[in-house]
Amino acid sequence: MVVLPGDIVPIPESEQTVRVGPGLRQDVANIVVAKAGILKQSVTGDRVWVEGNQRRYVPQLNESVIGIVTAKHVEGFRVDIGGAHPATLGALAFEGATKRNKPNLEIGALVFARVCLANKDMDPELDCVNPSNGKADGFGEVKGGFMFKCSLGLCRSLLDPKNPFLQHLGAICPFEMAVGMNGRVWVDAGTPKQIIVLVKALLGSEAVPYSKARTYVKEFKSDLTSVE
Amino acid sequence: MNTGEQPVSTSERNFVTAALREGLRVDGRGAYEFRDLAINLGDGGYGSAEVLLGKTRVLANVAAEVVRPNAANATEGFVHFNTSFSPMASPAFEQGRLTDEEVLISRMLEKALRRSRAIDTEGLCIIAGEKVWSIRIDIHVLDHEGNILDCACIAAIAALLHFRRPDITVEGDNVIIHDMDERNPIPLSIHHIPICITFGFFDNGDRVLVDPTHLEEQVQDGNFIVVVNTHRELCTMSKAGGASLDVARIIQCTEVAAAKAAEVTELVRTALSKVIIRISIYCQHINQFITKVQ
Amino acid sequence: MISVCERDYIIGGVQANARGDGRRRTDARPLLSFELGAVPQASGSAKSAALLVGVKVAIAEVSHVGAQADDDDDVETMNTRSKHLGISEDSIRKYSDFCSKLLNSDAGGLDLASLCFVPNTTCWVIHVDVLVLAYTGNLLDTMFQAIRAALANTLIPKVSVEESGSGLARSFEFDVADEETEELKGVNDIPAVVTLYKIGNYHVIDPTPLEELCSDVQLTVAISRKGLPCAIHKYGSGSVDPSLLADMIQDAKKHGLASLEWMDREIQREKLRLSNLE
Amino acid sequence: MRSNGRTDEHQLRPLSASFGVLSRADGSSRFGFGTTEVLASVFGPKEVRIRDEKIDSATLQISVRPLNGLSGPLHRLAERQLRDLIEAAVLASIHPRSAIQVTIQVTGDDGCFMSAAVNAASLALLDAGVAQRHLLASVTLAFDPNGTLLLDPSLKELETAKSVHTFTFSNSNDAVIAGVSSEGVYSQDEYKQACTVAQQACATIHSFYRKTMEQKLAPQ
Amino acid sequence: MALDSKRIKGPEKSFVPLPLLVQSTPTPTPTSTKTKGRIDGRGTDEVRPLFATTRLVRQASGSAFVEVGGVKVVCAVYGPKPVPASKVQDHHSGGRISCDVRLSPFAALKRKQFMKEPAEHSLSNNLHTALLPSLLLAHLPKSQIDIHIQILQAQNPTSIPPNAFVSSLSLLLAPCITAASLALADAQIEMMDSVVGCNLGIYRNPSTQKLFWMVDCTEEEIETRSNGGGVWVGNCVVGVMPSIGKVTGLVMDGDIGDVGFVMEAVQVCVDACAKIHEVVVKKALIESAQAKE
Amino acid sequence: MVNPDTFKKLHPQEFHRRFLGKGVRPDGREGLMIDLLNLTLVTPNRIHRNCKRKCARSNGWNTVICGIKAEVAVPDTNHPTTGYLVPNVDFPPICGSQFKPTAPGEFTQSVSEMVYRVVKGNNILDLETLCIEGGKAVWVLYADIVFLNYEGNAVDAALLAFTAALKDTKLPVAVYSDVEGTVRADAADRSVSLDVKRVPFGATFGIFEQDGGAKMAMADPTDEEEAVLISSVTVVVDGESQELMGTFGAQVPIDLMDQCIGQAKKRATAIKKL
Amino acid sequence: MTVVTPGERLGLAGEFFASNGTVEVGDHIYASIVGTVTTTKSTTSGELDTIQVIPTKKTMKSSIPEVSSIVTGKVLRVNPRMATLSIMVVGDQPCADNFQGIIRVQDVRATERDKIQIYNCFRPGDIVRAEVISLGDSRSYYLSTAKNELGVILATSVAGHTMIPISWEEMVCPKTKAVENRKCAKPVAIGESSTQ
Repeated sequence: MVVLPGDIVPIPESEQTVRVGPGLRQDVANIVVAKAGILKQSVTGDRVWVEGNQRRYVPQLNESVIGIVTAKHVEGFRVDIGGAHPATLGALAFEGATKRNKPNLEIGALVFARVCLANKDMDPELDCVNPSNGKADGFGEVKGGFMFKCSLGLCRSLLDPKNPFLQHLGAICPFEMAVGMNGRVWVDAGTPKQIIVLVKALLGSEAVPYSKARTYVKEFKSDLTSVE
Repeated sequence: MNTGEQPVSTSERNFVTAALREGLRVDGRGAYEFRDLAINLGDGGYGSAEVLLGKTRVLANVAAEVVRPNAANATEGFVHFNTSFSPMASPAFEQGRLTDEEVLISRMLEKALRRSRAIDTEGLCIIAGEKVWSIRIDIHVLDHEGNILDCACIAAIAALLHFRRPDITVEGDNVIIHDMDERNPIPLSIHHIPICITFGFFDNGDRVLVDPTHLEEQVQDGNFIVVVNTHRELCTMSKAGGASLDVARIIQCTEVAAAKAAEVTELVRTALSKVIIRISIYCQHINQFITKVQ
Repeated sequence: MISVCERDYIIGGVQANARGDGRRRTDARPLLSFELGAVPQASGSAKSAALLVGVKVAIAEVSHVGAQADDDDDVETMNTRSKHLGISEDSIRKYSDFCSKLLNSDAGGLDLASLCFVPNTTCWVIHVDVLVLAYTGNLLDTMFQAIRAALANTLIPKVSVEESGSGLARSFEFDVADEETEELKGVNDIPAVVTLYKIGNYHVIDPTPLEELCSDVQLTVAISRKGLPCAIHKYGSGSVDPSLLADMIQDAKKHGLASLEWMDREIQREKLRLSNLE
Repeated sequence: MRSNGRTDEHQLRPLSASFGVLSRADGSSRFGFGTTEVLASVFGPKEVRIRDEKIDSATLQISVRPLNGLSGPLHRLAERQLRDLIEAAVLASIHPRSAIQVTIQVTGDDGCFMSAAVNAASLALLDAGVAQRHLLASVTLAFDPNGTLLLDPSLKELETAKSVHTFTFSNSNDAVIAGVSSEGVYSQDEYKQACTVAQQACATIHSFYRKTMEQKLAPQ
Repeated sequence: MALDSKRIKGPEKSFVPLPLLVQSTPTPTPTSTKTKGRIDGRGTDEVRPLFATTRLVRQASGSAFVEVGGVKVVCAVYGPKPVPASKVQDHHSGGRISCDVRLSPFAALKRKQFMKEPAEHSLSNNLHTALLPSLLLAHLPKSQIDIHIQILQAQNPTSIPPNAFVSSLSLLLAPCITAASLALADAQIEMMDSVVGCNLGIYRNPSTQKLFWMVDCTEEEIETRSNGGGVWVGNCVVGVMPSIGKVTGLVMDGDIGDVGFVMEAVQVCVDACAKIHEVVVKKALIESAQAKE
Repeated sequence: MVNPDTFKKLHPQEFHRRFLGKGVRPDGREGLMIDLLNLTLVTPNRIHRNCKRKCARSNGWNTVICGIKAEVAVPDTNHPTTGYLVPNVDFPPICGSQFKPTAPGEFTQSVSEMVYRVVKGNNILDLETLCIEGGKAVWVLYADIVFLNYEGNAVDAALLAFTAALKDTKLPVAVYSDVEGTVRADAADRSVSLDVKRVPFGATFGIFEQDGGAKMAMADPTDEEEAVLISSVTVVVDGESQELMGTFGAQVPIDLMDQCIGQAKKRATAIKKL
Repeated sequence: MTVVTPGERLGLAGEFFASNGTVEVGDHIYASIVGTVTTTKSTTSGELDTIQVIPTKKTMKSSIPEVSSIVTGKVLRVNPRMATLSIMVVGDQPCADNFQGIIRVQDVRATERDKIQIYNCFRPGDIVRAEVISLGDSRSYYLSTAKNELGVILATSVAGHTMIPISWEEMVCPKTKAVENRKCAKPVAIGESSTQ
C-alpha cells in the first residue's frame, strides 16, 4: 500500500510489541508515516516500515559504505561517504595496524569500510576491521575498477541475496563488486568495455522487475563477451 | 575543499582515461558524439526554452520592455544577458558566490551571443533618443551534468528565435503597445545563429572528445571552445590553459565543430518550426475572430 | 609589533634628541626624487622609490541637487597595496580620507569649479590611485608629495558641449578632443603635508616604521605656499595638551615650506626632461 | 467563461506534477497549475556553514528564483513564508548540524506561482526522502471587481482583482491554516469564504498527490 | 546597482526641486549683521542650547540622544562582546572599539542613497580617534565595544544642502563625539574622562582681511558663508576631555591663519567644551543615574 | 543562585512555557487581550520636530522613525501620470546587536515587502495626485522607516510609523517649466497635504504551542517571545473602513484566526482614537 | 549620596588607594564610571584608605569572562580533542553576546585523563558549568570542568527529555529509562536551576 507523510498507520495486531521501522514515527498513540513509499510488514507482524527510495545517505551503525579519502591526519583519515558530515577513519582501524605501521591511503583513494559510530550529534566514524576478530573481512582500500553512484534503493537490491541480475550477469562474465549502502557501487572486470557495459546493465536493472531479469540481461550478452 | 562538489576518486579518474585509450567513454558514446538533445519551447510563454543535453538542463527566458535609450547611442536598443547558476544544478553553486567556472561560462556566453552581434540592436529602436526596446535574456542553469556552456548557448538561441514582442504603433511622441492577441506579435531580427561546441582533452591532448560529461570535465586536462554558425563562420574560440595542443588538432576540432553546429542548428530549427506552425495557426484563428467582430 | 625594550630605547633616544639613524627630532630624511609620466596610459603619474601614483580623469554625472548644484568634482584617492607591507587597513583608509578631503576643500589648491563643463550635471572626476612599493614610515607625507607630483603631471582633454532633448530627461552631447589637452588649474597651490609624531613628551618628523609604533599621537598639518596651516588633523590613540600644539605647528611650517620648494624644483626638472623627450 | 477557457469560477487549472526531474539534486519535482510551472529541488541533509549551523536541528536554506529579472524583496518574503511552512512540515530535529537546501525556480508564471512553489517544494522534499510530519497543498484565490471569488486566477484575472488570498493546508489537519497571505481590501466574510473554498481545493490537490505517487510506485 | 535589488525600487533618478527663482541665492538678512554680529544674535563665544539625554535604545548596553540646532543624533553602545574573528590580532592587549556613523536616508535635504557616503567614513574615523584616548580598554581583554551612531537629522530641512565634507564634519562631528561619550558612560564603560566636542567657524573680515572666530556655528552660518560681516574661510572641530583638559580630537580645515590664531581657536573650543560638560553632559548622566530604571 | 535572567537566557523555551502555562506573559500582559496602554503613538516633544518627519513609538519599546522625502522624477514611460510611493524598512545596527552593518538580509527585505504590499495596490493614497506634469515630472515619496530600537513585532511598528508620517506629510506647490526642464518649488511653504484614503494598522499575534499542543495567541509579541513562538499572524485593518488590508500567518487554527481578526479590528479603532 | 561622573576629581593619588571605578591620572584620582563614591578606612594602620565608585546601574548590561570566573554555556560541537562551548552566563550575569570557549579533553576531569572520550562527557546542546582557566587562544577561552561542582547541569536525552543524573558520569532519561554518559556537575546544581 502506498503511504504519504502524515498518514496514520493502523497498528498491526501482534503478541510481541510492535517495532516501528524506517519511514515511520510514533506520535503519542499513533504510528505516523514520515516518508513516502510502500508500507511493509514483517511476516510475524511485529515490524512495520515504509520502503521508499532516496539518494542522500544518512549513516547507520554497522552499514558498509564506500568512501573517498579527502584528507590525511596523524590520527587517521577524513573520508567522504556522501552524508551530511565527513567521516573519520582511524589510522589504527585496519587489520594489523599498529602505531608503528599505519596503512598509507592516498587522497582520492577508495575505501570499503564499516560505520562504527553513527550519532546525530557527532561526525560518523568508520573502521576497516571486524572488532570481534580483528580481521579485515574484505574491508579496506579498493584499487582499480570503477565506482559509480546510484540510488540507495538500487544498493539495497544489489545486496539482496536473491537478486537475479547479478547471477545472470556473473554467468556471462565474471566480475568483482563492492556495494556501499551510501549509494556507491564499485565494479571491476576483465576489460574497460566490460566494466562500462556492466555499469550500464546494473543501473538499468533498477527499473526492471526480477521476473524480467533473464531477458533483460540477454541484451548485454554480446557486448560483454565480444573481445576487441 | 569547500566546493560542495563531491570529490573524484582516483579509480574514477584512472578508469575514464584508461577507457578513452581504448576509444570508449564511460557512458558508451563515441568521441565526437553529442548526448541526446531535447529542446522544449514555449512552456513559459513566448521566448522561453528549456534545453536538455543528456541530463544537463538549462532554461532560457527572454523578456522585453520599453525604456529610454542612452544619450550616447540614441538609436540602439538594449540587450542584457544574465546567466544564473541555480543551487539546484549542483552543490558547487552557492547562493551569491560565483565560482571561477561560473564566471568563465557567463563570459563565454556573452562573447558567443552578444559580441558576435547575433541580435540586431538598431532594430530595437522605437523613437530615436526617446524610446527603445530593452531585451533581457535570463539563462538559468538547472542541472549540471557537464558541458553547461553548449547547452546554455543552445537554450539562449532557441529562446531568442522563439521570442515574440508585442506589436506597436507610434503616434508622435507616444507609443501604443498592442495586446498580444489583438495584433500578431513580432519576432526579433536575428542575424545568424552562433552555436557553441566544447571539446575536452585527455592524455595531454592526445585524446579529444565533444560534449564532456561532468565526470569527464573533472578529469580532463583542458578544453577548447569553438563558437561557429551554419555559414561556417567562426565567432569565438577559447583555449584557456590546460594541456597544449598542436595546430592540426585545432583545425580538426574547428572542422568537427562546424559540422556539429550544423546538426545542432538543424535540431533547433525543427524544434522551432513545430511551435511556430502552432503559433501561426493560432494567430490566423485570432485574426479571423477579429475580422468577424468588425 | 614592537618589544618593550625597543620601545623604551626609542622613547629614550627621542628624549635625548638622538634618533636611531643619527637624526635629531626635527630632521627629515633626504626626500626621494620623482619620475613623472612613468605610467603612459594614465592621465598623469609619478613614481618614486617608495610609491607609484597614477591619475585617471573620467567624465561623470554629478547628482543635480537643487539651487546650489554642487559644481565641484571629487578627487578620490584609493590606495591599493601589496600585502606584506606592514600597513593596517584602517590607516590606509584614514590617509585616503585625508587626501581626498584636503584636495576637495577650498584649501586644496585645485580649481575644482573649472572641471565642471555641463552646469549641474557633468564634470571631470579625477581618480588618484596610490600603490605603495616600499614602506619606510611617514607614509602620508610622502604619499601626498607623490600625489602632488602626479597631479602636476596630469593633462585633461578639452571638451565641447551641445544640448539636446527636453524636460528632466534633457541630455547633453559633448565630444572630447583627445589631442587637445590642458593642465589642471591650481596644481601649484596644492599645499604640502607634514605629520608630526608625538613620542613620549616630544615630537619627531619623518619617523621610521619602528618609531611610528611608539607614537601615540600624530598631528598631520597641511602647509600652504603662504606658510600658513590650512588643515590640521589629529590621529592616534593618545591625547595632547593644547600647549604642545604650538611648536608642533611651527615645525610643521618649517618643513612644509622646505618640501614645497624642493617639490617645485623636482617637478621643474622632470617637466624639462619630458619636454626634451618630445 | 473565464479568460483562460475555464467554465467555473471555483475551477482549478489542469494540475501537473512530476518527481525526480533533476539528476544532481537529492530530490526534485515540478508542479504546475496550467502554464504556471515551478521546479523545486532539495539537497540534504548536507554539510552546513558553521555560521548558520544549528545544534538542535537542520538549517533550512531556501531560495526562490524568478523566471526573469533580478530577485528582490518579493522573493525574500516568499522565502520567509516558505520557510515558516516547511519548518513546520519537516522533522528537522533528527538531522542537527546539517542543512536542507530547497531551491525554487519559476519556469512559467501565469499567476499563483507562490502556491505552485509551496506544492513543488513539498513534493521535492517527498522525493528526497526527507522525513516530514505532513504534506502541504496551497492554492490562490482572488475576488474580482464585482466580488466573485475566483479559484486559481490567471495573471489577467489578478491584474483586476480586488483582493488576493493564498492559503496552504496540510494533509494531516485541515482545521489549522498551515499558511495564509492575503493582499488587497476585503471584508472578514470574504476572507472566510475564501478560506473555506481553499480548504476544499487543497483537499483536491492532496488527493492528486496520492494519485501521482501511486502511479510512480506502481511498477514495483 | 546590486544594492537596489535588495530594496523596494523607486525611479532610477530623482531630484530635489529647485527653489523658486525669486530667492534662489539666499542672502543673510540685514538684521543678522546687527546684534552682537551673529545671525541668531549669539555672542561669538556663546554655544547654542544643547539637549542631551540617555537610555533611548533599550537594547543597547548604553545609549544617548543629542540635539543641537537642526542636528539630531542617536548613539548606542553595544558590548563588551567578543572580538570578531576577522579583527583578532593580539588578544592579550586590551579591547578595541569600532565606530560606525550613519546618516539616515532622510537626514539631509537630498535623500541619501543606501551605499555609505565618504562623509560617513570620515566621521567614523574622526570619532574613533576622538574617543580612543578617553577609554580604559586595558580592562577589557579580548573584547570589543561597538559604537553605532544614527544621524536622524543633519540640518534644518529648510536650509540649503551642505557641501558634503566640510559641513558634515564641522556640524556633525562635535555632536557625535558628545553623544558617543555619553552613551559609553551610560554603558558603564570605564573611562578617564568623558569627551565633549565643539566646532568653531573661522571668518575673514573682507575690509580688514583680519581673521576672527565664532564658536559653535550653525549650518546657516557656514553655508551662507558670511557672518557678522565676515566671510567663512575655515572651520575647526575639537574633542576635549574637560576635567583633564586634554585634546583627544582635532580637525581644522580651510584658511585657519597663523599658529597664534590656531592656538587661540583651540583654546576657545576647550573652554566651550568644559562649559557644555558642566551644564549638559554631567547633568544628563546624573539625571539618568538618579532615575530608577 | 540562578536568577530569572540567567534562567531565561539558558532555557528560553522553558522560561516562557512556565509563564504562559499560567496564561500570563513575562511582562505581565495577558494572551490574546491587547493592552492598549502598551501602545502609544508619540509625536515626541523634543525628538524629530520636522514637518516631514514623525516618530512612532509603538508596542512597548520599539522606537521607529519614518522619514518621508518628496523628490521629483520622470514618470514611468508606461504610466506617465502616476507618482511613486517607495517604502523601505531599515534595521541599522544601532537597533539591536543581532543586526549587522551589511546589506539588508531576508528579514529586513521581507518586512519591507510586507509593508510595500499593504501600501501598494490598496491605493492608500491616489498616486495620480502626485503628478506634476504628465509624462515629464511626478513626485516621488520615499518613506524610509528606520528602527532605532527593535524589540519584536516589526511590521506593526513599521506600519504605525509609516501611516503617522504619511498623514502629516505636506508637499510644496511644484511648478514645472518646460523651458529649462526643471521643477521648482518653495521649500519653505508646504501647503498641499496628501489625501490619505486608508490608514492601515497592523496587529500581530504570536502563536505559542503549549505542552498539550494547544495553540494560544499573544498580541504584539516581544523579540524574546518571538524566539519561542512556532509562528505568528499579522492582520492589517483599515482604520477608516474597518476593512481588512492584509493577513499574513502560518500554523494557526481557523477559529483562532477569526479571533485574531476580531481583536485586530478592536485595536484599529483604539489606535485611531489616539 | 552624591553621584559622580567620569572625569570627576576624587582626590590626590597620595591620599587613597584607588579601587574599582576610579583611575589615577597624573597625581589625581578621577572617577571612571557613573556612580556613588565610597571610601573604606584601612584596617591596618599606615595603609591608605580605599576609594571606589559603586555603579548606579545595578549591573553592566554585559559582563565578560575572566580567569577563574565560573561560566555557564551550551555545548556547540564535540570532537575527539575538545568540546566547544558557547558561554552564555558569567557568574550569574547573562552576556549580551556569547563568548566562545573550549574544554580540551585533558581539562574535562581531574582523574584518568587519558581514558576520557569527549562524547561520553558532553553532547551538543548540553548546558555546562565550567571554570575559565586561561584567556586561551585568539578565538576562544580555555575552560575546565575538573571539579565536582562543574560539568553538565542540564541535558536532554536522545528521546528529548530532561535527564536526571544518577552518578558523576551517568544520567538517565526519566521516560525511556535509557542511561547516557555525561560528566555531570554535583546534582545540587540541577535542583537549583529547576526550582524556578
